[in-house]
Amino acid sequence: MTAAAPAITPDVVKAHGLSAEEYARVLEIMGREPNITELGIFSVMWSEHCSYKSSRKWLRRLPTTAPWVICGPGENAGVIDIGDGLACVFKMESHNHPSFIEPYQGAATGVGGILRDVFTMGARPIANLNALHFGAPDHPKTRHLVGGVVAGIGGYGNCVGVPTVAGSCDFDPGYNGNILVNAMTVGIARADRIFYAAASGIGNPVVYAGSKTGRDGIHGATMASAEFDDTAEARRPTVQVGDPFTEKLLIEACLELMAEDAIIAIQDMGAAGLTSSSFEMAGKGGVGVEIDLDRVPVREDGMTPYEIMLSESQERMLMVLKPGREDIARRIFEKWELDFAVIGRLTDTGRMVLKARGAVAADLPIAPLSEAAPVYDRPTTPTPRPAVLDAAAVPAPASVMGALETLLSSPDFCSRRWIWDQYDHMVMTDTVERPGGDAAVVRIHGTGRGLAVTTDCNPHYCGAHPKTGGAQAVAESWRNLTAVGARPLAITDNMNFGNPERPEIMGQFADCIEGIREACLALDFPVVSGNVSFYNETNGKGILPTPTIGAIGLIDDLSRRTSVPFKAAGEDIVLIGATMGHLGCSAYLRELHGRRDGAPPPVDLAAERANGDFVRGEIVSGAVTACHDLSDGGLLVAAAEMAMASGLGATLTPPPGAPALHAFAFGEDQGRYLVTTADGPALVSRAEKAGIPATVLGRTGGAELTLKGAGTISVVQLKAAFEGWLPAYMGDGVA
Amino acid sequence: MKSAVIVFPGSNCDRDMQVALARITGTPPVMVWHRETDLPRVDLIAVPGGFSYGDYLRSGAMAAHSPAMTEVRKRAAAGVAVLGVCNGFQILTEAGLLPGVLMRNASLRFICRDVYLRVEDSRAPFTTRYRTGQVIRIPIAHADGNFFADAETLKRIEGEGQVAFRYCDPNGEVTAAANPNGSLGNIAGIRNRAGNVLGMMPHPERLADQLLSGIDGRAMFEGLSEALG
Amino acid sequence: MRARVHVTLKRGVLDPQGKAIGNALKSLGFSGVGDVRQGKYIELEIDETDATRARARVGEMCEKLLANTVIEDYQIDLDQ
Amino acid sequence: MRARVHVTLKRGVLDPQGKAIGNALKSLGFSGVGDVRQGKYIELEIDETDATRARARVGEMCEKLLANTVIEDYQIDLDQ
Ligand SMILES: Nc1ncnc2c1ncn2[C@@H]1O[C@H](COP(=O)(O)OP(=O)(O)O)[C@@H](O)[C@H]1O
Ligand SMILES: [Mg+2]
Repeated sequence: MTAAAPAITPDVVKAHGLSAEEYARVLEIMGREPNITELGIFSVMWSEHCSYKSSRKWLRRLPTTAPWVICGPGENAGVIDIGDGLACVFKMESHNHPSFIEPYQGAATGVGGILRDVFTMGARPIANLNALHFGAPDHPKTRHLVGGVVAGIGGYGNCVGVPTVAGSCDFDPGYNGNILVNAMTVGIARADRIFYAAASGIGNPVVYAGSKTGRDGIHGATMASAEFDDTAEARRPTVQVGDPFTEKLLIEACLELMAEDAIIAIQDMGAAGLTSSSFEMAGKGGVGVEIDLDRVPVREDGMTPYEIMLSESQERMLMVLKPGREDIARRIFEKWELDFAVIGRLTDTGRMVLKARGAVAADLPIAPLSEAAPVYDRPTTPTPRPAVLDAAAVPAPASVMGALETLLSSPDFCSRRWIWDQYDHMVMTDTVERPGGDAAVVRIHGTGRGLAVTTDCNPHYCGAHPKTGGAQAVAESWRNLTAVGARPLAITDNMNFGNPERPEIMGQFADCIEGIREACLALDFPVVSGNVSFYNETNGKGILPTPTIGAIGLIDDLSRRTSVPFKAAGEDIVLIGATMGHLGCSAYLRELHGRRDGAPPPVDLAAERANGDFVRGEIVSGAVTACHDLSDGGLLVAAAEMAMASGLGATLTPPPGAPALHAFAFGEDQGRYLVTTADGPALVSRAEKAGIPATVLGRTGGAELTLKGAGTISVVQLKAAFEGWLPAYMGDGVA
Repeated sequence: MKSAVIVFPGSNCDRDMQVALARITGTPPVMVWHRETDLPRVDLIAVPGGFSYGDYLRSGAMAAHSPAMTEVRKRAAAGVAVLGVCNGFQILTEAGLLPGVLMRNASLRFICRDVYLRVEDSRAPFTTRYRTGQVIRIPIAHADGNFFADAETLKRIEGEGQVAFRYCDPNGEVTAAANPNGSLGNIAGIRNRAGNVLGMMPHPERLADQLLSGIDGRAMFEGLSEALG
Repeated sequence: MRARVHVTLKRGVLDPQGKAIGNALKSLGFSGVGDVRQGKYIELEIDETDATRARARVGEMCEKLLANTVIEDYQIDLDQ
Repeated sequence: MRARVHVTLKRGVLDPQGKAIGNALKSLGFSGVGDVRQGKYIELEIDETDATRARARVGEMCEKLLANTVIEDYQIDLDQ
């Protein structure tokens, strides 16, 4: 340590985000006062971000196993078996706070981080997704944030050459002070070549590769765990700059090295950089580690051990190699023009010993630090139960078709083309279904099979009734996969919430988890990875609870799938699932009446499963030509989307016994699909045999969308409304 | 037909080009790392898309100086066919193999979407399988595709029939609305004077597979295969 | 009057472009090249004759648009 | 010594970035902004003490890499 090392005063402890009790535990573990480097290490390791101290108790409730799960939560990403000796590796992660402070770099480095989680495990990334929640469109910051975040996601993903194929985006004043940027990466690896983080082999070399370490983002992990207030601006320098070019080289170099028999353990340096990566590797392997900080490649002179250990410089990897394999590794990294250094070795001491300039800069016990990490059983208060809205009590619009046009030109329902136009969604030439459908479909390279991918969450439902909202998010993602003909396999979740120290927030969290759990169990849809982002709160006001679900499904034969557009005129349109006309928490209520009240639609998981299994069967058998699931916006919005995607109209007639016209058109009952088929009555009779509600609603054809009793509107006019809002809102020129 | 694909640090359409060439011409291309100075004897050299060197400084600028490009220049001078797609086009202009430059898109945004192109002629070796005036649909994916040349150069390019493709609407009309990036004369692709070097911003290799919603790019590789044996 | 604005990355912020340029110069055979940093240079005409006011206005433009003050610094020079 | 290089678009070459900045400034409410041009600013350290030789070397870097002389001009300043 340098002579100027700061004394460990209570203020210094507090500035490191450690409570008095937590610090007492530090003293106990150390048996002495820690120095500043050691304190910094405790601080990041025990931050909410790294320790999951508020969420761990609840996350344990999630179902994480299935015969096809190769690796559930606990590693860098989840791994599932997709047959033919291949595995799909995927995870989602938030970069909310950095993206609010610096939208371009915050979002870009979010993409970079999640890509590393996936290729660290030996997978080649094949698709990126993102789930975005912005503040109200008329909030002064929103336009700038949308422009920057989208450009940042594109800027990074496009450069590394991984297609960004799907995502979600919505706007609500609840996110004015805390936008959400959740990024997901999907990769493919050989099922027998998955790489894990657990270090082993006393004496084995510990190797650093990638970019040099600079003073960026020091304390990013604690920033991500601290609530915002108006001094957030002062924390600005903690934002990092991404270097997607280096990431691309790192992907290629790591995959090349992984093909050699050289790596024992590998871990990317994400939040809390060298600290968390080295602790994780040593901790999981039950070994000690000694690192010579003088050997760490640094970008600037005079970096202290504290800075080196806490730096969040991007595009870095830590590995434990088999003895004698250093030269092969070095050759590969040098070919790719990346830094490479042997910085330490594994020991049998169970301790982490850091050396700098010949002296010991830090000496900490590994297991006690991880095992004694605080776990909180925070108090929870349940969300008050919303009253169920009687559809009859919700006013009808002046014109149902006018209301449809209003909905389609609203911020939450308009086309997202402006966004995905900025993402290279075709590179790798395996994108079979591009953005814009229920789920994107990416071919498994060199085969006739494909993965379907989607992200979903309706925060309005979650806010009104967190348990229903959590279940609905899972069910909707399952439905979106089903709608393209995929067999849903597993999910990753990204839990975005406010301050967990507030019982109402913790109540939302616990209930959302419960809903997710029930849906996962009912749908055989385990959680294999995830991420928790708390403290999405400004001046005491939390965001809507937002448990984003990222889901993966498998299509065994790409010639047997469906998509949203109507395929031909004169086909029957069949509605699958029961329609009650549920308008609580609906888009109709929000966009046309400015109301956000009522209970969300109930989620009947048994019906969800039965309906979905039936629809998938019909798709795979070839009976279905187009399919779209019904979600927010309801039936008429879904029909309009099918029409707009094809340029072909349709005529629909509400069946006998249908609810009031506006409730029939815009009700958000779950578990429903619209499908087209050559022979509607035959499909309906098969459904009846299976006990599935189904009705022929009408026929495709013409250039207008007609709902009997409500009127007619041209598809061209709908499309103009649909495509217009976002480009007009974003304007031209510099974002 | 034998072909080679040059790979730079940051190339990311190299595999796509490899797959298209292998599948359509029947012979897998040789993948050549940018540091190599010994190019295999081939009939076609493809310079693929991507972000060579991150597109830092200027798109294509750093790759244009790589050892492999020195060889490509020699081969081009000797008449070997050279195809540059997207970043490859940018590299060929930076390397002086094609005139003009590709500046930042007028919208300043990255754009990924299908566009329509009017094929300006059906000369060998690149466009023999297209008809002059044919309208094809091919995707673009770039931030720097805004073709620019000074007035004199542009006159020469136009005068000598070096324009290979122009952005157009689905009916083949070359309009401002159909110009995605601000390119002069809606130019999407050009040849050198001799006709053996072609650069284009759109990606023919991306729509050359029945499963990917279009195969208008396929004819380029079939044509090359036919013209170059 | 004409304002000339330099926008540069703050010290300590990673400059991927500068780094790549430095490497490229090296591989082109230029030896002895140390740190390379890349920034933006913006020239603009403004209809303002008073230097103090001009500086204030351009400063506001920098804060609002031209520079990303989270990671960048800016410097304004005025030509009469 | 440190070299400071300005790379700017030649007169007559359309500058989409400059134009977009001009438009954005207008839409932000800045009036009276005339022509806006954007260029690059590159700082590099070189181990050279003689100004003439330094200028020659940096000039060569500009010709070879830093500028595309089809559309760009460059200007070199040296700090001791
Ligand atoms: N909400 C969640 N549900 C399930 N697993 C989770 C959740 N949050 C985190 N995990 C798991 O906990 C582990 C640690 O997460 P994290 O620290 O975000 O990973 P990383 O260090 O790779 O960024 C991961 O395996 C992750 O999948
Ligand atoms: Mg859907």
